[in-house]
Amino acid sequence: MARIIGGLGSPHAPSIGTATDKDQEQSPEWKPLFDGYAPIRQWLDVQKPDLILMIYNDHANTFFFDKYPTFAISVAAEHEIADEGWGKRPLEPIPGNPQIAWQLAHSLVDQEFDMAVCQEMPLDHGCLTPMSCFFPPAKRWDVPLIPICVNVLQPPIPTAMRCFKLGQAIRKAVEAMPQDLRIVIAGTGGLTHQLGGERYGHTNTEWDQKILDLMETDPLALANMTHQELMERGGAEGVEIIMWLVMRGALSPKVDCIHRNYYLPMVTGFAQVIYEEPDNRRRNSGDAA
Amino acid sequence: MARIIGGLGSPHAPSIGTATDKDQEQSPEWKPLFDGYAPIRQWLDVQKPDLILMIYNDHANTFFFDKYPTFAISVAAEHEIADEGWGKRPLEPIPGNPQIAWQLAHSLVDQEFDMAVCQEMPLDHGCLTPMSCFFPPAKRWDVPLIPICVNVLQPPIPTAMRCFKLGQAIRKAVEAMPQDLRIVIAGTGGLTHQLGGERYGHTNTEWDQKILDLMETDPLALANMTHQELMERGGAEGVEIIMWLVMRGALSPKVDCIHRNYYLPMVTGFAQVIYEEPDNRRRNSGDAA
Amino acid sequence: MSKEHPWEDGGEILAIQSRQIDYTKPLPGTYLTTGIRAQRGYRLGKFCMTLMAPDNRELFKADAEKYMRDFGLTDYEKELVRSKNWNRMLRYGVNTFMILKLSNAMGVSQNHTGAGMRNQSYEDFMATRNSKGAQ
Amino acid sequence: MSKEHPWEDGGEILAIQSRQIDYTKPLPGTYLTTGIRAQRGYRLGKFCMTLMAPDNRELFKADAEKYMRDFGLTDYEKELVRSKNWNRMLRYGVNTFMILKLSNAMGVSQNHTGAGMRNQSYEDFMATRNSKGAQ
Ligand SMILES: [Fe+3]
Ligand SMILES: [Fe+3]
Repeated sequence: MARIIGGLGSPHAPSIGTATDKDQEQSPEWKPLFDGYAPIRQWLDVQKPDLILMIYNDHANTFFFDKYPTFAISVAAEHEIADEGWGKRPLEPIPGNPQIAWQLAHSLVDQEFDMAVCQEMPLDHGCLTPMSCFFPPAKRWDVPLIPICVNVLQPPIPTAMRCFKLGQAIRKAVEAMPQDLRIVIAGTGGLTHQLGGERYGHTNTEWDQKILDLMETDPLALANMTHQELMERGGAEGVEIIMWLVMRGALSPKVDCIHRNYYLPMVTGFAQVIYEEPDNRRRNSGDAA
Repeated sequence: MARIIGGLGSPHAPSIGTATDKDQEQSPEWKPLFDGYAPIRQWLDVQKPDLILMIYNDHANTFFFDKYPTFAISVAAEHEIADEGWGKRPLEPIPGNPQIAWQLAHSLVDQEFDMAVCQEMPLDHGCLTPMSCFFPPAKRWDVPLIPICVNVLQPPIPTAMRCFKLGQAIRKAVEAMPQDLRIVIAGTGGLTHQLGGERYGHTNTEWDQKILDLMETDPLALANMTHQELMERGGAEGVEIIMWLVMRGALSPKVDCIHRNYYLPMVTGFAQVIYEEPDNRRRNSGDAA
Repeated sequence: MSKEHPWEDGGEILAIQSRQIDYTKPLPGTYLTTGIRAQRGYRLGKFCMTLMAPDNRELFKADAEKYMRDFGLTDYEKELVRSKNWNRMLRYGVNTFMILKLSNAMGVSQNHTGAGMRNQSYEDFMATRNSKGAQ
Repeated sequence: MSKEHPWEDGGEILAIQSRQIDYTKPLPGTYLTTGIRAQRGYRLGKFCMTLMAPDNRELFKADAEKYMRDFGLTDYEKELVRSKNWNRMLRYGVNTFMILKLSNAMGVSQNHTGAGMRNQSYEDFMATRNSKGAQ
């Protein structure tokens, strides 16, 4: 049986990808962020998952408002690197897993999630930044990727609760798969930021810490918040944390938070987490039968 | 308050549009079909609705499988005529109603329907055939259109029940609108047909009549059927009747079927219906206060 | 069954579990494009889509071989197009509505395409219909 | 308030009812693009999207006026682009992420764009940040 072994949280700002590509991960300004990826890289190294489900948002690079989906899933065998207007990142295309992705798409649509199903999905920084942070050059691309894209760009965007339920539906779908797969799900984006209007650069560290507390121990409190509340506290783009709720919804009510990091250098509250499934911890420590 | 005054059912085969454009509506072969539109044209003439919600499917003319949505709604001010590969039909672009459409999109996404929201949606025969049948040349285009597109082309397609629930959500959305609007909703496509494989040309009149009975009096019986059952009886493309279920879901449990027509000339069971809302009948006959 | 092309005999089982469609019991004479079949047929389907543009149809009609080569079809795919064997295309993974764009560009009407899929002559197929005019 | 362009002062109320966002109480300094605002800004947003292609950026840099004319921007839209007044563009209905494509093509970095939106000099804006390097 396939199962989800844990969830990751990660920012996805394009500046982080640039720091990686320019070999600045250890510069004084970036070190506090990339130190937060060390435990994630190590955990992935030990866990060796078979697949990453990446919950991310496009920033009008793959989709435009002529036809903007609420939720989209890639069933592609390979994902091109998108050119966002400043040249492609020097990354190889990232392999997908069509067989699992088609199964997932069927299961989600059967469960009344109205996914756009994509046989081609070039990826922008929303997905590429976390991928290049999770997997340093020597590890690219050992683990295939299924990207799931969420509209956070232009209302109407899905409610926080709908995102949490999507996570629950993903877990159901995974647990019905006969294959013996160990899957990691990642939520990306946020935390606090706003990139448009006089309120550009709004930050809120207190709220960011509260998000991280609730995400771990009481995600339904977040899922019950309106976009208005989330945007008021966390900025217009801070609403991206609904993508973390998809990840959280796919995990057990009680998770082991084995890593949490926070850094706010410029305009965005960057946070990383590892939530391990209790079941996975038991198996690894030999407690399970 | 806005309200839905009734539902229409209509086939959407491209050959019907061609017959209209070639002035063959009264030819011996086509008359039995177009006679079925006479009561619809008359009803629309009398009712003078403010808006048509058209539930239709694209046939890979507006969307391709690179990014195929399960449900899409147009918020465009105007809809171009698509060129499907044999030249555009000689029709003017069809006006939309962006204000109502954006409101509808917000309400549907709030109600957990994951719509793709489209600011440009060229229309193919799935929508154009019923539009040109509902509105003869002198009436084009008096009534604006909001097209809602359903994937019936490539699985995973939405369940029949999901489509019925979409109709219910549309009704809720409409009834929450403060504007005084009288809205007609139309389901299109079907009935029995299959256009691919050795089973090309499969027809099933008995099943078509049963669909029409159930659609009127027991739509949940249809909504509970699997795609497999629908395709087995009605052919692979016969699954299009899930779009009629969206229309039916938007109406009252009990409707007045004031028109029903059936004709099977070649490969598709063509059916037309008018389901009037009981409330609307009462108002018009002067029974209502 | 062709070992090299296991989909050719039409008995391919798609590895998808669904509450809606039992992919282990495919409807006879019916080839739903999804899963591995949709993946396999994607390039050829995209090729068919290009034939919606009038200029492309002219190029295709003028020199089909060059047009197919320029698009980058595989030899197998080129052969499929040449064969006008619509059912083989469906089994390969080309969606019905892509095939109708291709057959249109090849000058074959929908019901001729359908008769071919049924392995019938056009006349024999039309004899099974209620009305020959309303097509 | 400009009568001709009622959105200019930023107090525009979008006629949308939603459980999620109270459009009658817009967040200060925040312009969500949806409804009539998204409709109004659509053409200019599409224009910004063309600037993702390197060739188009070169054309735009070489002769912005010609590029805007060829695309078919209105006089008002051309003036908006020339003004580099990002907040006015947001109010008009251009989504933040479209604006970042335009400002990039105009050689303005994200944080310079942001400082402009805040009506601050770049230096004043940077002085409010924790780390100047990680941008
Ligand atoms: Fe983002
Ligand atoms: Fe159809």
